[in-house]
Amino acid sequence: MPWLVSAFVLITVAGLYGGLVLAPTDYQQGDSYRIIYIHVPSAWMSLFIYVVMAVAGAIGLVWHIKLAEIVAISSASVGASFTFIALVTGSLWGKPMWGTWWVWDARLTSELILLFLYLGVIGLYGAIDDKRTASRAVAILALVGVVNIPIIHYSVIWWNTLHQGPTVTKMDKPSIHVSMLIPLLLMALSFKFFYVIAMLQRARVELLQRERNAQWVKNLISGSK
Amino acid sequence: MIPKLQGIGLSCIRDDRLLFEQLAFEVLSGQILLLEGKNGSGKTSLLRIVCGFRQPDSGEIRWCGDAVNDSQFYAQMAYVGHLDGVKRELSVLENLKIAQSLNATGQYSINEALCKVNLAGYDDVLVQALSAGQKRRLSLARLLITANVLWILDEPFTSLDKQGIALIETLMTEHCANGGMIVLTSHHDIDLNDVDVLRINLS
Amino acid sequence: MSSMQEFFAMGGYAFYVWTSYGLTLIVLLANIIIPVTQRKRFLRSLALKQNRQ
Amino acid sequence: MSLTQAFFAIIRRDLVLALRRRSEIANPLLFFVLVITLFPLGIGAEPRLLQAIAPGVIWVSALLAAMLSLDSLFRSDFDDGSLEQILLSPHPTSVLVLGKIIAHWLVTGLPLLVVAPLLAVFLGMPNNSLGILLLTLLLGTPVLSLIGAIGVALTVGLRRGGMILSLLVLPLYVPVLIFAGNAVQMASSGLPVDAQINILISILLMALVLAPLPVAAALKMSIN
Repeated sequence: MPWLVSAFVLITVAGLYGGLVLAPTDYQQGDSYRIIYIHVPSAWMSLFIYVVMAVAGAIGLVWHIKLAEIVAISSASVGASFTFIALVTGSLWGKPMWGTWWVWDARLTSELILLFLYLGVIGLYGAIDDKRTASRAVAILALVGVVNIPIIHYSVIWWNTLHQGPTVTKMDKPSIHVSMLIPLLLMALSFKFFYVIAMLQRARVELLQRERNAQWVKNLISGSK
Repeated sequence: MIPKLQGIGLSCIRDDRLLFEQLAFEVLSGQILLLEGKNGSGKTSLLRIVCGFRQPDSGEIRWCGDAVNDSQFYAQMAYVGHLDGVKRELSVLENLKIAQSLNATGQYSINEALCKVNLAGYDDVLVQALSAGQKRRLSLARLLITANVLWILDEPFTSLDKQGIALIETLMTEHCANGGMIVLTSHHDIDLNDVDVLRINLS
Repeated sequence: MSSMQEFFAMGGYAFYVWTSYGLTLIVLLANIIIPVTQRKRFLRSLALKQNRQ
Repeated sequence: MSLTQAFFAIIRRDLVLALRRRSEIANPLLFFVLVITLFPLGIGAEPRLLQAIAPGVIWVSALLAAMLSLDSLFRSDFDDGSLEQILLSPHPTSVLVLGKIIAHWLVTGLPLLVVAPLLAVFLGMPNNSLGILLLTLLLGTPVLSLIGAIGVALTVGLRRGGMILSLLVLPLYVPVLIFAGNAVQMASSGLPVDAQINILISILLMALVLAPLPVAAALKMSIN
């Protein structure tokens, strides 16, 4: 764990320094483009975590592995957070670029729907009292979601090009300079580390709540007194 | 293949409470397994584990020596639970026909089964017009019209009068004599001649 | 000093850039703090329960 | 008995039940009509405006009507124990469940097609787009039932399943809404819509094949 945290801190500092200080100012967007270093990695993470959640859910569903169930549900809130960050930063970036807080841009719209999917997972888990049953429900839902996400994504892009034309795709730069790309990749890596750390924190709570009657929990309590 | 139902190392945790642990049983053809215990002791949970509705927290159920395989196991078992599993808006006959089409055909026809549970002549009556006891008997008639070796009964005697209870006891004796087996829960102690009754007390 | 100011001004986009980074920081911190406090609180309530028994 | 017999027995059973209950058919239909009548009242009866939003309005209302009707799909079977009996059948649950979904669509989805022309007239849609509207409804509403079934199957055991159901199901309805709504819009301006229709057909086929599996798994989970 300390190892993980220090790696995370190191990479994040490097990524932020590279992104905020070293990378040159964009000639079109000025410094506002620096939001990219959190917006884009968050958007990547939001999808990545959903896939991890579905895979972990499937493993839990098929082999009844408790750890996989816990990883699946612990990922949900972290994934939802990244989705939320991608949305908000997208909007904050959009304001100076488009002059309005919200544009029905393909990526933002997909992120919004993805956020709903995450909220559905979290809501469903919360609504079912028996946590083992709830994990199965979440796994089924995540699998259904993961099959649907490409379809949803595709349909949104299709809809977007139809209604707005290609002018709004400012966010997807055709080519990106290396000095801008490296911090971006560093930040993506940093977010992955963060995901693992945060997910493990949540997983510890989940595990504790599920196994509250197990001997190891009792030992832990007696030990802490 | 000799039908055999086994539970191996079963445990069940419900709402944070350990209901049973390392429970094992074996039921053979012609035997009855009676689950006893006070309310909330896990009788119904155990039945639902046997049905495959619930995953045990450890252990497994075996049918004929193998881990339960749904379609093969379900073709040989029938379940009557707390809920009657009959539709109120359908007639007695319609309900039984559905049951028949969902399962393999049993040794009795619908008419014979209705006679056996004292519901002869009720074919066209809607279920919502039946009394609780009649509904119970209707759901038991389902056991007779479908092919099954194993009966799983959750409190089969509730809402039945003395006659109804005697009726079920006869049906159970007959079923065991024909090589069937039964797992049931009951508050009411069963007293059957010539049937080997195993007991598990869960409290 | 002026380079520092320039850095924080973000070419006139300070509000958007720093709000983005700030919000991200808050959300990410919450993802660590909430489970940690939850865990502590849960352990405390379990300990209380155990003492009562 | 054979699987086909069981499959049709389930469909027949659910149709008979729906006929005896009736309100199950009428409610979503009334809702559909009502919501659409509210739009001109809310935004004004300017014909050009109505015409422009008609495809979207009809499709969004169809989505909501489909969602509203979902609860009846498994509710009564869950409450009276029939669902347990269906799950205990030696036949594959996914096939039996598909039968239930088809019956449900016949009862709640198909009637939408019957009233849609009337509503298209209300909203002043051009005649040439009516055929496409019906076609999209014919292809799209079964998808709504199929995807919705997953949501209900997950929530049927919950006391307050309604809110969460919409959260689970509506995002998954997005592709149908986009392609169907757009097809109708294009058709009203006289443009070809083959692409949208083909996509809708493939979505329908995919949903028919894939959706029953998670529904069966979810029902098994809900029953416990």
